[in-house]
Amino acid sequence: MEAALKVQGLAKAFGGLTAVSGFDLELGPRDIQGIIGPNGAGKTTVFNLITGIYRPDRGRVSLGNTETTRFGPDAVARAGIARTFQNIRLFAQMSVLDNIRMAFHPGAGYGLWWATFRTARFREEEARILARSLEHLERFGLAGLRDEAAGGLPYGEQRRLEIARALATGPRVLLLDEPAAGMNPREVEELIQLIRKVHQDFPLAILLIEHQMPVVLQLCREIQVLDFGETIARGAPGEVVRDPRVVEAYLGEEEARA
Amino acid sequence: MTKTAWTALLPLLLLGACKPGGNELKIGVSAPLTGDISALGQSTKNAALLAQDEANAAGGLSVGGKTLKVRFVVEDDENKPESTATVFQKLINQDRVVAIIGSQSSKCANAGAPIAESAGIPQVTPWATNPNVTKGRKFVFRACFIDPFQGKVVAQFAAGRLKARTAAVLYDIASDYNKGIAEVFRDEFAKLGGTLAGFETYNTKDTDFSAQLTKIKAAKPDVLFLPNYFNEVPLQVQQARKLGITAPILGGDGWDNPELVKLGGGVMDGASFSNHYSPDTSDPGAQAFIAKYKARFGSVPDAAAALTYDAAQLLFKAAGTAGKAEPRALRDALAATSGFKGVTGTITYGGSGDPVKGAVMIRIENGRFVFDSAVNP
Amino acid sequence: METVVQQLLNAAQLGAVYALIALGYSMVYGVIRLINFAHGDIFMVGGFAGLLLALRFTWMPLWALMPLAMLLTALLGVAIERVAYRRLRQAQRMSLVITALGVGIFLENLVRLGVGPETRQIPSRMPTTPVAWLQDALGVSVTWDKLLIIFVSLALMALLWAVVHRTLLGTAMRAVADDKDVVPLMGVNLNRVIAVTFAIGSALAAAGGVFFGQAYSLDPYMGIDLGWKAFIAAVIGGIGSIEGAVLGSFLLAGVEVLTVAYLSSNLKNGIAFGLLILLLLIWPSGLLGRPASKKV
Amino acid sequence: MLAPPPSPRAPGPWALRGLVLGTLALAVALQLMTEAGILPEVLNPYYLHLLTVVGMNIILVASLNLLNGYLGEFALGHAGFMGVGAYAAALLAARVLPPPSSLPPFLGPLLLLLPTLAAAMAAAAAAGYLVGRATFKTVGDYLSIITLGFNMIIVNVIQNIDAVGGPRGFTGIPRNTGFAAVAACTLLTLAVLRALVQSSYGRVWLSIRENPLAAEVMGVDVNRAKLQAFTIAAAFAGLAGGLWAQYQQFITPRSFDYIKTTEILVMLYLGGMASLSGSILGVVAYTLMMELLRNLLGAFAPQLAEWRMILSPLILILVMLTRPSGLMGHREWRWLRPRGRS
Amino acid sequence: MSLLRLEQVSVAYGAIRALHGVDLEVREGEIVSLLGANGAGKSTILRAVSRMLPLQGGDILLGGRSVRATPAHELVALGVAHVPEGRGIFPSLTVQENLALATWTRRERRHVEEATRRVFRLFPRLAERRTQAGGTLSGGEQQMLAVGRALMTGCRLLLLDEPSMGLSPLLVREVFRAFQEINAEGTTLLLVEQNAHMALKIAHRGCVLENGRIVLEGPAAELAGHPRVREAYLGEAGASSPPCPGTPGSSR
Repeated sequence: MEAALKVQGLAKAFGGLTAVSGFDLELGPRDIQGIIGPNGAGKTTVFNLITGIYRPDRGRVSLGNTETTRFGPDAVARAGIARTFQNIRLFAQMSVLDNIRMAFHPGAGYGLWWATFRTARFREEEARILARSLEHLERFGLAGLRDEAAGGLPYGEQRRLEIARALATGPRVLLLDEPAAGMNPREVEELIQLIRKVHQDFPLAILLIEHQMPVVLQLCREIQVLDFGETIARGAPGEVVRDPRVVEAYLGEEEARA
Repeated sequence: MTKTAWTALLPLLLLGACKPGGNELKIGVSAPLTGDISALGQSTKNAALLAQDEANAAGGLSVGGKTLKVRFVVEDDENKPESTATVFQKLINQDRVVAIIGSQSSKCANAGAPIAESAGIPQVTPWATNPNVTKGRKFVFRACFIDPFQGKVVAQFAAGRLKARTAAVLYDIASDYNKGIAEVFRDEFAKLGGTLAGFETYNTKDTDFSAQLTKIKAAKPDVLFLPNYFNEVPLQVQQARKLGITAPILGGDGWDNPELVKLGGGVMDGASFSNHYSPDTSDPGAQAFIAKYKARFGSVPDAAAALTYDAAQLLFKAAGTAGKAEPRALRDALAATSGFKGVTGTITYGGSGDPVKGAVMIRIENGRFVFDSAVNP
Repeated sequence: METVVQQLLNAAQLGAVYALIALGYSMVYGVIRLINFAHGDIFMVGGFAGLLLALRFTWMPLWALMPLAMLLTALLGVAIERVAYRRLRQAQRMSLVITALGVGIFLENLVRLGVGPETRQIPSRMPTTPVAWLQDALGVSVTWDKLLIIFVSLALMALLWAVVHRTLLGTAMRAVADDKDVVPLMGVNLNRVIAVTFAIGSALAAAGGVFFGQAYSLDPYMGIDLGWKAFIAAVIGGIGSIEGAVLGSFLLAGVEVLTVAYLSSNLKNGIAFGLLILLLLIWPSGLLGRPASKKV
Repeated sequence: MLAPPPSPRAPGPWALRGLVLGTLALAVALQLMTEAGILPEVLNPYYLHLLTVVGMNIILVASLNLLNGYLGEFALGHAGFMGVGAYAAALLAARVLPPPSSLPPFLGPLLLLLPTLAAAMAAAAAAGYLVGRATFKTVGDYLSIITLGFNMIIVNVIQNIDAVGGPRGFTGIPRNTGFAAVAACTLLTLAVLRALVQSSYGRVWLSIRENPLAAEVMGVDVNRAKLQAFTIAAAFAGLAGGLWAQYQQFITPRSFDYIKTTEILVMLYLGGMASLSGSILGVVAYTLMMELLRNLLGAFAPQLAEWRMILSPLILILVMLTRPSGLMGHREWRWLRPRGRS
Repeated sequence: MSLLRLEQVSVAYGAIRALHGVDLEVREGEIVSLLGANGAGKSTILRAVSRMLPLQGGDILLGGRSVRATPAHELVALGVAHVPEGRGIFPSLTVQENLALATWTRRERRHVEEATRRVFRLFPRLAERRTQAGGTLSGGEQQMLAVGRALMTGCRLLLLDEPSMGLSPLLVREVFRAFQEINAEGTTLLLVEQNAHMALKIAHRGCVLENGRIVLEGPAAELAGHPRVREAYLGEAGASSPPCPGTPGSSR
């Protein structure tokens, strides 16, 4: 089985400070994996390196057969990697519908001239985008909010919209950065269900960063633990949480027992 | 709500719209009342009011057997071409003036001219010296001489009277007036056998000229020509003297304003400039104007005021000869003007809107403008 | 050689005045992210305040006149903030910019109407005698007033730097720049800190105005161009940074003066701004500005 | 709890035929009326002039809205683009093409107008493209300075070209435009801009304003989108410049300096950002304010004519204090709103 | 003795009502935890208390005195400190400067020195990072700085908004241990927290908010055993019961 996303020896330093060193990852086409670790361990930096927001100092990232190491964020996205952010980044003043429609822009089959003159081709494409966006919203239970400003939605719905928007780009790999941050256990439970459903319905692999252990334990096939930019443990979640190094650096005694 | 508010306000726009009065000579004045040369706009307005009140105090003008009261409508053109266009449209179509005085700067006069021309309303600009303003136009006149003539006068003065072999020029490149004179001076001075030691520029509103003057100083010219406006020249002269430039300094009619010596103080002494008229003039009519202006506004009238006053008198006279307050007749009468004696000299229109007119050179002595010599074309 | 030194000296004097204006721009921008387009006009009012004081109290020495003009202008700055800006602090940034433009036009025309449209000069209270030893050493014209302008400006800037970086008030100002909503939770009166910032910025501009009125001249519309220049200087240096504003000002003045001296006075603006754009292409956030990092 | 969602509809056809034909018909009718001397009789030429100026300003403001409203930048060089267009059109009209007097009376101006306006748009678009490229690395106020600097460079360069009159200005431009042509151009500009902002491109511009990084990870090439916006906005500014030159028949470089830029900005923010209705309203309100003041002062207190420039900024400040998001805010008039929405 | 009392407090954001007549009492020396879903109004209560939001109705009494009309910055002098959601540290200021700014209302040398010592004892890591800019700290250190800074005001009442957000499990415990210590030293705590386990573990009393109203109130241990709380906020058992209103994902 060929990996959907393959990361080898990824490294990045800011100034003299090593943020990530030698990060490896092999994510199967339908895999779910997780990254955990203390604050400042370099988890989000890994995401930023994969999605092209930062240029790695060393290492390579490939998506299927395409090497995306030197791609900019937009090219990475078009290649098929979508992501969400730790602090939700919606287009706050745009409507829920337009947030989704945005995602179809790279695939819109019309150019500026067609838009200027509103040709038949433009109208067909717009109709297609609209239909697909509505379908997508329906799927995530957001159709009723289509004309609301995204910034005005309750927190949980903003999270959901952000995930829906990422999926609208039709990715092969979805990166979720602390999707459960600021949620209570009940909301976390619902999020887990949502991610499960996404994984069932869409043909993609998921990589997530999370502090809430239930999410990691229930969803991930494999996790790795980062500390000071280095992987200190990797494996099935159940085993990893018992690793003494992980307990010391990240979980603490209590959580490991629980 | 807003909609109703606007509809309520709209009729107000129409307030000023009235048909030309039967017993009124209505003349528009477009002046830079605000903006960078608003000092000049002020003297324009003053002179126009003086001419209006004078005429009305004498009972009005006798035109074709009727006595007409004079009314000036003064509008602010902000010294911007766009605003001048609007002002001209308003004066012509809303106030229904029969003639327009203005605008003062060449760029504004130029923006107004096509409108006056196509509406068939005579326009007399008192102060715009750019040759293009009147070129090819039938309805556009001016009360002043044009830049090339003035440049020539100063070049001759430098080469002849001052016996200068080398000259340097510092002028505002962003201003049409300054650039025009500077270039004519350069060409004329070369024709007269002189050499140009420096031809430096700055931009309107610059206040620090030390870089250019330092360069000029190194070139050691016999004279320094500053064809710039009165509000900038003292600064330039101060900075030049401070840097140790001792050459005599020359200027053009842009210098003519009492502010020049007020601002510059002693450093202006010994400098000379070309002008439309000299307050030293022995002409009794001019002296009367100067006295009245001084009495009412407390300062010696500058060239812009004198020229505005002359433009007004030109129109009054034309109305008298035409016998009716009608634009076309006024225009024809204006074009036929010959030997009109104004404050700034004798004006004759020889087929174009540019008067055949002399210039004077003025010397500054102890803070006073002193007549030096007259130059006639 | 002498000309180079002379030109650099010219640039230093011009740069000092730019810097006094640019600092106010930068400070106000730093605390409330407002490009205060009225700042150039506050500078102009400061100059006229100095002029009126100098005309009214002919006996007053410069060291008394200047602080008084600064005080009056500071009050004006505070009043403008109170009346025209405070209500819009939470509104979108651009409505504040337009209000500031409006305030600027209002001030220009008010002064024009109140004091008159003429160009004026503050009767100099500075010794204009040459500095003999320096002139001999450098072989160029150096007058005391020039040195005074440069040094007093630098001293004011140093004082400002000390206030901002060494006092609790300065800490509060920088905190407002970071996150003004949290500042009240520290027990700090936000409105007062902002008012003080406007006061300091306006006072510095007034100092610039008083110098400018003596070294050059004053007219009601002069604030527009100088304001823009100072704004550009502040941005070049890295807007929001005190050191940046000073550096940017001297740099802009230097580029302007040297362009005129050695390249072309005709294309001064073209070349000067071309260079500045080039500079921004190399340092996209100004020389000392915080880089606009992609914070994720 | 929520109203049922409006039935999804595809965007309606831009009345391409309808609008173009309608606009042309209107222009022809207006032009005929002008030629026949009817229009000036019906409408005072002063008002007609104001309407013409309003039209040209709407083109300027609406196109700047693309950059400052939709893309969310703070561009300060719009008058520079306008100047490029104005000079390009002026050069072509006055130096290259035959004078209108040598052409048939009605068709002549139109024949001259098309190539000159096309040249104006192309020249300005090229300038916009260059500026857009130069702004790739910078954002925010640093980007503003680049656009402002460009504006100053343009003015300075024109001042140094004697062939176009330098600072003395470009005289002798034939008058090829009037109210009719300006009205037609304004309508077409609004139609095109409306079509664009309601297309995928418009959504991309808005998304960059809202969150450039998020837009990027959605696959948007931010630089390309910026470049498109700059080029289009500049092209329309050039169109306004081309109209301006051939309407006023005289242009000077300083008419296109940052003072003009700030005037466009004031009208833009007065109306409201990211709203085409706001752009229209802003221009109309500003023009009306200035002319009302002129007329009211002229009628009641002619000696206070200078007060106009004191009162108008006060009114402006008051409006901004009471309507901080501009007169329209972000709203749109019905006829400018996208179709297929509730 | 009651330190803080909310009487029928109502707050609205624009047209949207966030609190509907909330009554709440916090006694001197207590730790009180506010539980509830996102958007239930927990943070709004804290913001209303620290006067960051205007009241629509009701009153807030601090030590029996109404602070309805007191501006936010004066409340600090009365002994209320608020650690806002997202920490709200000043990223360009150093750790030292962040701490110093909080002594704005109490600049006596003795207080400043004592408070600094206390903060550095509670969070030794801040002492190490003294001259580092706040923005360069890790998430956990920033949270410590935010709490430490609040303590510098010399507060009697500390309002904490989601202190565990974005922190790793180990850090969460470290921070909560510090809260207990702070409380033991005599400071009253009002805590908003999604992590109901932790929140109820250290609290004396708890309140449950739903849709801007308090629906349950009682000793922490009792609440932790209450079926409704166990199901909705501790994520245990009973998926069969209807979802709570206001919970995201509940279809409406």
